[in-house]
Amino acid sequence: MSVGTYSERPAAKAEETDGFAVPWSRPRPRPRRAISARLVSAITILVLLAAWTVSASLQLVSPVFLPSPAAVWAKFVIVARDGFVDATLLQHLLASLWRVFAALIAAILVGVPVGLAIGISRIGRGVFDPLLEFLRPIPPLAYLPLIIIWFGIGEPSKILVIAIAMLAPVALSTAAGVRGVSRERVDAARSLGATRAQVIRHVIVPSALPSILTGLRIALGAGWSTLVAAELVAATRGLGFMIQSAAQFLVTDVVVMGILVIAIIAFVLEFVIRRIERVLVPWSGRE
Amino acid sequence: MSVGTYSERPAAKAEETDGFAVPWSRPRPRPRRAISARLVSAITILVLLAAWTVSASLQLVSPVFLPSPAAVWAKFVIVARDGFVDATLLQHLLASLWRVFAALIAAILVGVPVGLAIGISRIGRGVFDPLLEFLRPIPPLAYLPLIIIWFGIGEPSKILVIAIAMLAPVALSTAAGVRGVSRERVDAARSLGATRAQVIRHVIVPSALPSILTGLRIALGAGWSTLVAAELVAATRGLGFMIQSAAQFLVTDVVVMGILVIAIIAFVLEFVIRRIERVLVPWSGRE
Amino acid sequence: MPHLTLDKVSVHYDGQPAPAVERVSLDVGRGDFVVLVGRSGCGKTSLLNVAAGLVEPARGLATVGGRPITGPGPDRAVVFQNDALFPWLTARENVAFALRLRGVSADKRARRADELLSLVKLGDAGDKRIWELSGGMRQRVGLARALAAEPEFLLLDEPLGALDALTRERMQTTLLDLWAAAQVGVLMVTHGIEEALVLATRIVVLAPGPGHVVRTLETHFGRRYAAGEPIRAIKADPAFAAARAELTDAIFEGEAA
Amino acid sequence: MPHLTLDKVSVHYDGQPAPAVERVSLDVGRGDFVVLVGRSGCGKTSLLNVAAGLVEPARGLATVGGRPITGPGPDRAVVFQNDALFPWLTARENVAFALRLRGVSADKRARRADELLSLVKLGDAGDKRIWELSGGMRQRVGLARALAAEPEFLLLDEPLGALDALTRERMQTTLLDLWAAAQVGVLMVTHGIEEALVLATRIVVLAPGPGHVVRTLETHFGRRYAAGEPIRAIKADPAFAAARAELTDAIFEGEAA
Amino acid sequence: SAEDLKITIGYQTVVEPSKVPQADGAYEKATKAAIDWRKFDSGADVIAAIASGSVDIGYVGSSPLAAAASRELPIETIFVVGLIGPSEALVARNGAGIEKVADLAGKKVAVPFVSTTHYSLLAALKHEGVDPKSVQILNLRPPEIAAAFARGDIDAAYVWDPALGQVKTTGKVVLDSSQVAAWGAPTFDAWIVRSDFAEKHPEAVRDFVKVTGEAYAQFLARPDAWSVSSPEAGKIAKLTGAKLDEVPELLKGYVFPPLEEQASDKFLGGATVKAIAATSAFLKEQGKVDAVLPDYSKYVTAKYASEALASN
Ligand SMILES: Nc1ncnc2c1ncn2[C@@H]1O[C@H](COP(=O)(O)OP(=O)(O)OP(=O)(O)O)[C@@H](O)[C@H]1O
Ligand SMILES: Nc1ncnc2c1ncn2[C@@H]1O[C@H](COP(=O)(O)OP(=O)(O)OP(=O)(O)O)[C@@H](O)[C@H]1O
Ligand SMILES: [Mg+2]
Ligand SMILES: [Mg+2]
Repeated sequence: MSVGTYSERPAAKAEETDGFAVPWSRPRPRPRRAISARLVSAITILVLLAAWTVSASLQLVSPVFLPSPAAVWAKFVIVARDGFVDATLLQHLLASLWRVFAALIAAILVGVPVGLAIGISRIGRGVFDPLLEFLRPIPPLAYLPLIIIWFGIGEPSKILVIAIAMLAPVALSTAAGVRGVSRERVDAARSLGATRAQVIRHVIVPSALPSILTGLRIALGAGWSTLVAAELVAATRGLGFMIQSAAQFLVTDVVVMGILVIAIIAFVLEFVIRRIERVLVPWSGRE
Repeated sequence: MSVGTYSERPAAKAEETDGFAVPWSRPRPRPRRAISARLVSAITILVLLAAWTVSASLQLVSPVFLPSPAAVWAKFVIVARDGFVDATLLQHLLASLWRVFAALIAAILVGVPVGLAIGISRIGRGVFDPLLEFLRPIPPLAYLPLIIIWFGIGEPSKILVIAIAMLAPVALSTAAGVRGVSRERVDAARSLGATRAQVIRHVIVPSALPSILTGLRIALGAGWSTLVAAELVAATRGLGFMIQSAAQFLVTDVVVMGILVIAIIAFVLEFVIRRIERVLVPWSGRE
Repeated sequence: MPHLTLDKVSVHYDGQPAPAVERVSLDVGRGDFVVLVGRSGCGKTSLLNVAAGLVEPARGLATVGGRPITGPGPDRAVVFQNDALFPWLTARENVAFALRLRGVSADKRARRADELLSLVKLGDAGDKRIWELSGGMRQRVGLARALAAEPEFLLLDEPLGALDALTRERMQTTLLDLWAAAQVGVLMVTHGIEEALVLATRIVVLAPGPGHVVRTLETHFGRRYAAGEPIRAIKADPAFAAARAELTDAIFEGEAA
Repeated sequence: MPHLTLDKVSVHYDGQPAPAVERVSLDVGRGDFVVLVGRSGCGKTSLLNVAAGLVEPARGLATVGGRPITGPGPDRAVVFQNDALFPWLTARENVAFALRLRGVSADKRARRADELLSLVKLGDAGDKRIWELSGGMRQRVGLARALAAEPEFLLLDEPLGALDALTRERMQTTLLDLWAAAQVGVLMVTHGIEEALVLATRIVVLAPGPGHVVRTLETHFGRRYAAGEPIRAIKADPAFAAARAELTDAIFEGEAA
Repeated sequence: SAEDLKITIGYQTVVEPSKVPQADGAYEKATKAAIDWRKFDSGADVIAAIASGSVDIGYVGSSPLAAAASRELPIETIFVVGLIGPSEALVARNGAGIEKVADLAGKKVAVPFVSTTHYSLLAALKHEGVDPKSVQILNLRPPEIAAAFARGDIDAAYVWDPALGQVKTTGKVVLDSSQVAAWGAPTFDAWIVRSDFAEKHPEAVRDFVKVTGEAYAQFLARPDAWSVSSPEAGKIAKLTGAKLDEVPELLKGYVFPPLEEQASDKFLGGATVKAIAATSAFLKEQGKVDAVLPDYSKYVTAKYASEALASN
């Protein structure tokens, strides 16, 4: 998507014309001169990698705690090929991906309606607000034994732990999106004959969509960061399980490798969601 | 705040006139007949308590795993008076509150500017996006050793763990708020002579405020739920520490009591933030 | 035939010291074209919102077909002063909105929407996004969207305000044609004195502080047009000039020019 | 004295098949009052946005004081077609916005804002929130906000569109007074033919498809008012009627009535 | 029938000989059951899983075992994995000025709370007459102990391998668990079974004990043969995630009792009950459990060990 602003042109008053990255429709731009965000990101990542390499080779911290990039890469190759704690990297990855996605779907299926209910109806707010407020601050490490007791040690327990972490961001963002819906648009729809359900479906949901998508992004991050806790429960596979097992034996290169794999996967998912965002809510910021 | 809609009147077509809880200015209402959200919440909580009492007294699960409300209350009194793991409930509570608040302030001081930078400038997005995306999915249980190596076992480490969990919601919500800023308002401000900094301060920040506040609410939840992980770091006090110690010895009544205390505190904070929200962003949904 | 009536309606906004509108009565039958005129801020939009069911009167009663108005309904389609178009839909989809709500097939409703868009002279803008439309184009899309609902009453808040003289005149004839053909009741707010005269069967003049009715004029120029007389000829009629003077006086009554 | 000039400016929106405006040249000096008229969607707002620095021309050059326009600036205050007021501020704070940016003390800027609000006949609405204002009131707050910036050029997009006849006439005289006193250059879009004649020193008529200039009229009625002649007398002048006919023809040229 | 029996076993990644039959599938073969192996990280979670009925046989340390028994959960101890010996030790940082337990007063000592080392540390302090309140005891998990030790944030730590090996590089051993056991406070790990499962499938439990005992016997016969290059060490490393070259050393950290001794009064036949009672009493003293039972014999059974021995 090409966005043209005056910022790309030599400017008399630089501070006022630096331009906003907020996308909006403007006439065809001159060819870009400003550096792209992606380039800056690439540079940032390279700088981080370099800093890591240098501090690892200077042995500022013992390699037991901060292995070198080379060591981590070597471990990556080994684990990808031969596995660690009885499963290959791909198997760990797939196990975790499936849990995170199952939890995401559960969180969407529950969180979006709950958020809508909280935002729309007084009774919905009355019922779900306390439940949500009760659920969301509880540390997963605190309720793990209870989860095991009530839901056993199978996949449902692990997915549940992740889904609980995801629920609040999804529901709260949805509710916030509903609160931000333009009153006039709701009125317009009602005067065009929309029933309550149709107002929700045709006005409130699309209006709240940008906010819901932000909630999903926050939720995915929260989900990944609960992975280790979830896979403390009798897992046999999974990135969190792998990291935890490695940490117990101070196999730090596997820990770091696992962290990087999670970060990269999260990165890719984030990228996908942003694409979706751009396709689904092209009007964001243009109203 | 009194909100009057037709929903409070006997309606011919019930489904269309159930009314929306979204607040907006309407003429003086007739006296309320609809039940208030707060009443519904009270009922919900009572129903939950009743369900808990019943299932505890039926001994569906062993009291070791689901203690009765009475047992939990008794424990509450004992721990409040005599303490558990060498500190009273109040001491645990204060230790945790201070950590969560210090982390919240840190997350605001870092997250809001970072979110603004991501939303506003291409370079900001390039630099902070990968950092944030890298940081937010990492499970705290995985990076605890690194935190200790770099920051020791004092309070800073614990606060850092909580703050990292809070950073992403704050920054992402801020960035989303910036993306939603009305282009026309930014243009208006610039044509009135606002410099880039003034546009940010006088237009972008107030426009993004509802979104930022939602981010804070999500962040507080995330912070509390990281408490146990944070207090694994050589804590001698704190609700998370208390819960963790109790869980290890199957002192479930203390675990449940701790969870409830966290939930109640989070409840109160949530209530305060909503008050702040109402004062700070009365225009939400009215534009 | 259903009537839309406001009976001694007062509007008082929360937190305001004085009411915005006091004891205003109105009656719009099907086949009536009632125009509200008056100074900026005198309560025209407020009254329209009462009729729409969006604002609850502090005192007085609003009814449609004898039943109290309890909220917005498809029998009364509203065109808002700020077009409240849906940015997630194209212009065509905006117009087709009411049809979609009724479950009309995609095909049929696209056809009907295109018809309505042509009617408001936007036949080729169907695929545009809302932010790609000019101010006047948005207003017309808003009008077409309300027409698609085929309501019994049309509530219009300055629907032609952002249009140039020519387009406006065309829209006026379009409105009259529709009104004559469909026998809807129209309640419209406008600032154009000529526009009021050409369109209305009845003109209600409001004065501010708090808004109240100062004058009601019955006119017939619109009916004459509907009966086939060309609009230019009507405007040239000396009776038109007289009505114009009378209306101007009523609006500006007690005001220094 | 700085001039605002558009030199053979074309505007082409991303993703649109045809340009919205093609090769339009304009020149606004300080002391000029240039009015753009033309059919809905013919590119008036687009041109104003080019002058404001909000839209970059695909071809051609826009300059102010000889330097290319690279973005919005306090030398050119804009009143938007949709009032872009700030809902987190009261009406008074909205008006005082430009002064706040310059660090004027709270006290002083409140006083100045109240003066400007009285000027647009909203002396008592200073404490109101934006959503408590009627459509016409918002427009006037937007105008006052632009005036507070004391710009060299005022860019106005239908600033009086939502006003009733009387308020509108008063606003016209206010605008003329301001323009005469401050010697600003004004570029304004309007749909009122009389309004254009009363206000303008020069009227530029645009035609659609893509937007281009079909006629430029120099007028002097505004200067006569500024020199002291009463506005009613000017409107009664036969020269005014002739100019009116000429302008109407220019706008409707080649169109069936 | 035994053919479609399903057993869920909760194990921990401790380096001990029974990991080899686990890796080989020997348990499945012996019990003719489908076994679902689940990894756990703490004894508390194992106990919770057993109590909920989702795990049948589990591996726990003596502290959580005592806590569970004191809370009268329906479990039975069926096999003592081993008395903890040099594999858990108190290490003082070089330069911290700690030579003996009495020097700990006023120092920072880290242990994973609720673990066997926590118990051992407190028992040692008690034995040496050091007031625990005078020592700053900090709760850290083993990887974090290694990190804090490297930084110099703590003066001593009571921990197990491999964190123990790591801290030994910059510190020296003050005390290990065999000494504490000699002072009358033994710590051990054990296999436990859910009572109703044991009642329904006694042969399965017996076979489990038997296979475990055989593995121990094999190791005890030639402990040095389980070297870095041996297939046994490889299997253990693969299953637990331990570093291969550390496995032989880790295996030396326990005193593994052979099957012949399990049923004797040195273990299930007597001493184990006493150890659980002592641990419980100690936990009560620490305020970690509410009450101590008069008799713990119900939570220990030598029956399966005897039967396994008899069926040889
Ligand atoms: N939501 C509101 N809250 C408080 N006051 C309001 C609200 N809406 C309108 N008002 C006040 O009520 C009065 C009438 O407003 P209304 O919008 O009905 O005027 P109007 O006749 O439509 O004006 P215009 O022609 O300028 O659109 C105004 O003084 C306005 O300030
Ligand atoms: N952001 C945009 N993206 C794409 N097309 C646009 C955009 N803005 C305007 N247009 C198109 O450009 C043309 C001119 O629009 P403009 O807003 O300049 O018209 P206008 O003369 O101001 O009309 P009006 O009097 O109705 O406000 C229209 O056809 C419109 O559809
Ligand atoms: Mg109005
Ligand atoms: Mg326009």
